[in-house]
Amino acid sequence: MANMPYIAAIDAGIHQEMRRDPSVLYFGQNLATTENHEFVKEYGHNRVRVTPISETAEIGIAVGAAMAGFRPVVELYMAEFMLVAMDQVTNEAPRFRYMSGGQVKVPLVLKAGYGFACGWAGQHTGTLTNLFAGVPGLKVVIPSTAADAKGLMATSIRDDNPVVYLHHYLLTLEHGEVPDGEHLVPFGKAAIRRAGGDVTIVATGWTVGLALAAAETLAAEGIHAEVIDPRTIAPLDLETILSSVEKTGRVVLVDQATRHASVSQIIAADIVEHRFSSLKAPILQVTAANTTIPYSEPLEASVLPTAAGICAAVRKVCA
Amino acid sequence: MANMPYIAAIDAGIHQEMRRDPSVLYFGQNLATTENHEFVKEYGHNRVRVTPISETAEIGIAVGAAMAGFRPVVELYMAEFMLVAMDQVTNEAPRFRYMSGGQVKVPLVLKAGYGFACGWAGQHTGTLTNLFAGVPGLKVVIPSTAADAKGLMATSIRDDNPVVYLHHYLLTLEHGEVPDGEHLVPFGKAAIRRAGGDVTIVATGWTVGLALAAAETLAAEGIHAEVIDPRTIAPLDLETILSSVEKTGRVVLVDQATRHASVSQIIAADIVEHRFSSLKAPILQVTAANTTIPYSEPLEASVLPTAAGICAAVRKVCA
Amino acid sequence: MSVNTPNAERQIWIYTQMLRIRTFEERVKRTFTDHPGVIRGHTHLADGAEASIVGSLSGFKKGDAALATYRCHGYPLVLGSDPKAAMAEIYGRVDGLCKGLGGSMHLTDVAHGFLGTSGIVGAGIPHAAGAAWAAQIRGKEEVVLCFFGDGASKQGAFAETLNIASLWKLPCVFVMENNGYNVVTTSAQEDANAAAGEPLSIKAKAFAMPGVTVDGTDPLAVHAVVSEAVARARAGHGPTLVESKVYRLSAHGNIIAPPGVPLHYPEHEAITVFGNSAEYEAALRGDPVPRFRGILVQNGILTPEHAAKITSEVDAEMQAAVDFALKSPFPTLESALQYNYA
Amino acid sequence: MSVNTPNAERQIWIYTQMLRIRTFEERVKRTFTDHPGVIRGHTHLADGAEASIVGSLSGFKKGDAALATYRCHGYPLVLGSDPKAAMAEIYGRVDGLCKGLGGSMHLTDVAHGFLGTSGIVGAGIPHAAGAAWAAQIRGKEEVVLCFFGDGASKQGAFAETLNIASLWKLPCVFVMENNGYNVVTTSAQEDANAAAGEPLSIKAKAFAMPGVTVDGTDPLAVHAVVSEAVARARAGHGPTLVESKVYRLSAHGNIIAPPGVPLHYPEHEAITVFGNSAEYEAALRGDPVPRFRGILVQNGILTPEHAAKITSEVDAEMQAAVDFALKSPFPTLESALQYNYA
Ligand SMILES: Cc1ncc(C[n+]2csc(CCOP(=O)(O)OP(=O)(O)O)c2C)c(N)n1
Ligand SMILES: Cc1ncc(C[n+]2csc(CCOP(=O)(O)OP(=O)(O)O)c2C)c(N)n1
Ligand SMILES: [Mg+2]
Ligand SMILES: [Mg+2]
Repeated sequence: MANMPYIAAIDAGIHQEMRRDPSVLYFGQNLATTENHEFVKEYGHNRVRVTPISETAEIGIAVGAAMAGFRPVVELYMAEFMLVAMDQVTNEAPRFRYMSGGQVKVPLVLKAGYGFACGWAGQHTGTLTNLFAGVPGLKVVIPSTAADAKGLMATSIRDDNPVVYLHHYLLTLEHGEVPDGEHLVPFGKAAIRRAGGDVTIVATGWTVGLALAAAETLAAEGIHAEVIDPRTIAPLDLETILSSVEKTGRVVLVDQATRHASVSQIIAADIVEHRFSSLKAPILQVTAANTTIPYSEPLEASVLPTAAGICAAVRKVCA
Repeated sequence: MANMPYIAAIDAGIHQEMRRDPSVLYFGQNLATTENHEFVKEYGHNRVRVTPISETAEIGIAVGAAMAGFRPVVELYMAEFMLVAMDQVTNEAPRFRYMSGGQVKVPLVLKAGYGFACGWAGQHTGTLTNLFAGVPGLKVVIPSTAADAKGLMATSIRDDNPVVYLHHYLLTLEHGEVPDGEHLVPFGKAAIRRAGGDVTIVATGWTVGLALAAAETLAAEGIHAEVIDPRTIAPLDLETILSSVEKTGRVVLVDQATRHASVSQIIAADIVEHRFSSLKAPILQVTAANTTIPYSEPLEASVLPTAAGICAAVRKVCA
Repeated sequence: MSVNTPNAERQIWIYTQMLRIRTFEERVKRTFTDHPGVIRGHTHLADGAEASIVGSLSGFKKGDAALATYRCHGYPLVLGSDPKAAMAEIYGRVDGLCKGLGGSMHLTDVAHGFLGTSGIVGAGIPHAAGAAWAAQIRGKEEVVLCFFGDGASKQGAFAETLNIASLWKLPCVFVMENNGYNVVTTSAQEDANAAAGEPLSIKAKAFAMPGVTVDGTDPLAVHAVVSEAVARARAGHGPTLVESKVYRLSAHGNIIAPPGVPLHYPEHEAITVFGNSAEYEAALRGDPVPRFRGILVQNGILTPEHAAKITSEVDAEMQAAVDFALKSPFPTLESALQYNYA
Repeated sequence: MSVNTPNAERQIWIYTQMLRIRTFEERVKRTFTDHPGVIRGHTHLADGAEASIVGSLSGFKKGDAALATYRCHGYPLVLGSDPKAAMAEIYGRVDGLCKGLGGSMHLTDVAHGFLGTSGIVGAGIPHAAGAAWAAQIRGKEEVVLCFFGDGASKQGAFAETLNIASLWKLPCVFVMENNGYNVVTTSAQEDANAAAGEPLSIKAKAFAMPGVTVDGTDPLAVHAVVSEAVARARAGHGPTLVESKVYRLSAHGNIIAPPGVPLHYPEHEAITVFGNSAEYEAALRGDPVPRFRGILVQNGILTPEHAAKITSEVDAEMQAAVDFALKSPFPTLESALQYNYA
């Protein structure tokens, strides 16, 4: 175990796979521009390359290289930058295996940060998770801890399908214990971050911390929350969530996205179809306000989900 | 009233607004290539233009023209073609008013067909509604009748915000009575396509027809379904849906999209938060199977929602 | 003619492949009338472009790859795909190249180097570059041929990709099949170079890449230009943009209509939209398939008897493809859910 | 020098505007140390590009429009925006140009013709073309100036837009500020033309559009080139691509860090990444602001006393902007939800 920040753990995951598998490629903008770049030094320019600001070509090249037998990891920095290349992400990468009747596979990782709500204003702070969550053929990973950041990256690279790996920018410097050596975290297996029997809170990414803080506050009031972090939203570990709901009967879902663009609504809809009879109260969602993110600090804070908001929602469903 | 096909009604809506307002522009690929084109003849090449296959520029130009005082309507043909320009659709058009503190408005209409499940296979048959539904600043319109096709197009053009107008390709030749003269259908006002007290079915686009067929079958069994067509999904007329749920307590949601990419999940999540106490049964969703659309005819049919599937779901919630 | 002019046997091979594409696609087109409902969705024919396709692929080696667009019937036939499997795919049958899941717009035959086809304009261009990067890393002097239309060069993906391909010296040849139209729009209506009377290959200047324009109706001219580009790519000197000028002899595709409306191929847009029958008829007179046959006969490479024999063999081959495809069963419903994930 | 060389008074105006941009941005930069936490997110400075900005805008007329990128502080100051409001925006205050909702990357001042700024590379280029279409329809000989970086020319939006602008003869001037870098990547690492030693203005050939390269550190040279392009656009002859070569004298932007980490401007990437202080220092020696002042003094257009007076006036103006912005209150929380819909 080593204590390291989330951002270093992501790199550790990439290194782990690049060392064991020469077919793994790593490229994107503004990396590998000198011979001193740590990935260039270790893997060389054949496998590690800087690109122009050309996301459509970058991701499209990844698709082609993947079809031709490689495992590209594309560094995209911010999830919004994928929007100029959404066709490649959602209508090319995940379609080719299917449309070819299984002749090709398209193993690639699109690594992008999201949710950077700290003054980046209207175009750089989105929580775009749900754009990808419903696309057949695509997997979507959202690590919330350093250990998962490493293990899910490694699993993403080994997976034979296109994976959107969304790391949370606000967690960049959060430290955590990360297993040394080979570390893989399975897809489709939620983590129960805190056990509890009174209410189920599902949260992802940065909001996991808010949910845990809320759970701490609530515990002092005698409400014991179970906090579940799905870790991958496609595939989604509905089973773990539904088991918890069977036990608690009460649900609060937390999402940094705006409500109608949230993953929490996916989960709410699944719960009310599959465990209606367990439910004792409305399923409440604690999401961002329905707005573009404002630049000004107090405004930005006011439109995001908070631990206090989660507490209030939990108190409501537990009333 | 004139009886006309859906596709003609859309054009009628564009004509209505182009005649009354010289600031309305109409452009896109493969239109207006000769002087005989009906829009060119009436409005001239200043306002009606053919473009190259350049969706990013097309939509970006619409954003710029809108900020500069015009009301562009962009013909995009298929919703998938917006994917190459998603940044312009979701991160430019709906952001500029906000980020400028209200200095500009961006009135434009992105007209695109969707859901063309008749052998168009993996990349052209998507039901991409939910990609747009959750974006603050963007409105999303999905007419299911010829009358609405005209009236909602006219309202889209008059609206001062960017509007994604999604017409359903399978409805192209469906005829309907369309009001002559000025016709506007308000946003955020659902249509109750059939009244009923036993179960609420919410459906959009082509699936409205499936829902009505199912309702007919069910009526013969003594189950009276209320069929609601939201018509616009942003804004969403939750009120009408919730009122119906209060009455019926039972809900089936129909969507041509795959489940985790559906608008039905948005509605399910809203209902279970706001009318939990009215619910007597799980909310079931009838959606497409979680798959890229296959080319082969029987396979294609097998992965789409059907009237029989809706009946089965209704019988389940009414059991 | 250059040193690498194909010999007589190879020229006959080229002609035969051209005729195979033409005949295959005539059978596709006839299916709309002979067997209504059997082909659904949108089908795009390559008639008029056969010389360009075959000339481009005539230097293809094992290990090379080709990628194309929705207008993709011709390439795999040349590369060795079974026309039975190609037709079965277009008919949506289980014996299709893609098991009936892809259809006409998405023919793929990896075993024969035909890697994949996107129906989104321009989207396949970076895929080809990616495959070329793979080839570059493997270092076996393999090349990738990337086919796309003139209209596609106005999609951002084109410019983004050609810049990277040039910068990275990728072993890729970009073959733009300029058929003068993007659906019903002429090049001069949508391309600034075309409007200025310039060749579209001039776009290569924005990528510091060689750009060549060639008569795409002459298979030997295409062969000469593309094989030079291929040689350059194999030698590690990077990509070339080839503008191959052809004329599409059918409409863009069959009519677009919802279920219930019988599909068919309308007349060419030059006639239906622009009322310019003269243009279309001139193109028909220059039809590359009979023209190349004429040249071969004139040059004594092909006797009329040999030509007739090729015709009847090809006819039989394509009739067999239709017969096979019609008899092939539909895939099982379970297979609809089978290939979303690897 | 051409007939439209600005007269002495106008040259002093140009110099003053350059100094105003420089001084304003020095105050922005100092805010990170003087008032930690007051500026958040990502801020990009135009130091080194002042001559290009002012030279380009010196022929701006009422009714014209300009659009730029996230590196957008300079333009509105030249066009007449109040630096108080600009600084208040960068500080997230209610008196900001955009009421504190946009911030540094999205300065907008419609009343002064500064229509909007996108933070997404290349995305603003079609917006400018759209505004130019609007101008073309209005027919009042208005033009649109579109500013973007060298890196942006590798985004599909660039190619798509320039083709349409040329085809439609839009009254638009595309000013590419080539500062040699896209963040930490040099042009030769990401641009095939640059790698081949060609000017980036050669890209214009792919759009049948004139392309010119100009020394962007010389405001009179920029003025000459851009005003010719503007005249061409006003006359209805269409767009021009101007490559204006500058050197950015600060790092790409302030450091990127999560909340809690104090933000600051690191040294330029030439030094921190490439260890190339010589390059950076040469650029510093060519700093366009003191250089232009030197030329004006040398030419007798500006006396040292006049120059000093301008400096102190500009200092005072920008100090007042900081003072004002610091005192301006934060917007009310309600305003966060106010402008999503018109
Ligand atoms: C991004 C995108 N926009 C629009 C379309 C619709 N479309 C399909 S084919 C086509 C014309 C393409 O023209 P060209 O590239 O010249 O190829 P051709 O069909 O002439 O061979 C268009 C506009 C599409 N498939 N993808
Ligand atoms: C589509 C997109 N990709 C990546 C980025 C991240 N990014 C912001 S500025 C920048 C560099 C742009 O370089 P250039 O166009 O030369 O402008 P400069 O910053 O040098 O003025 C990058 C890569 C972005 N904002 N948008
Ligand atoms: Mg074409
Ligand atoms: Mg730059």
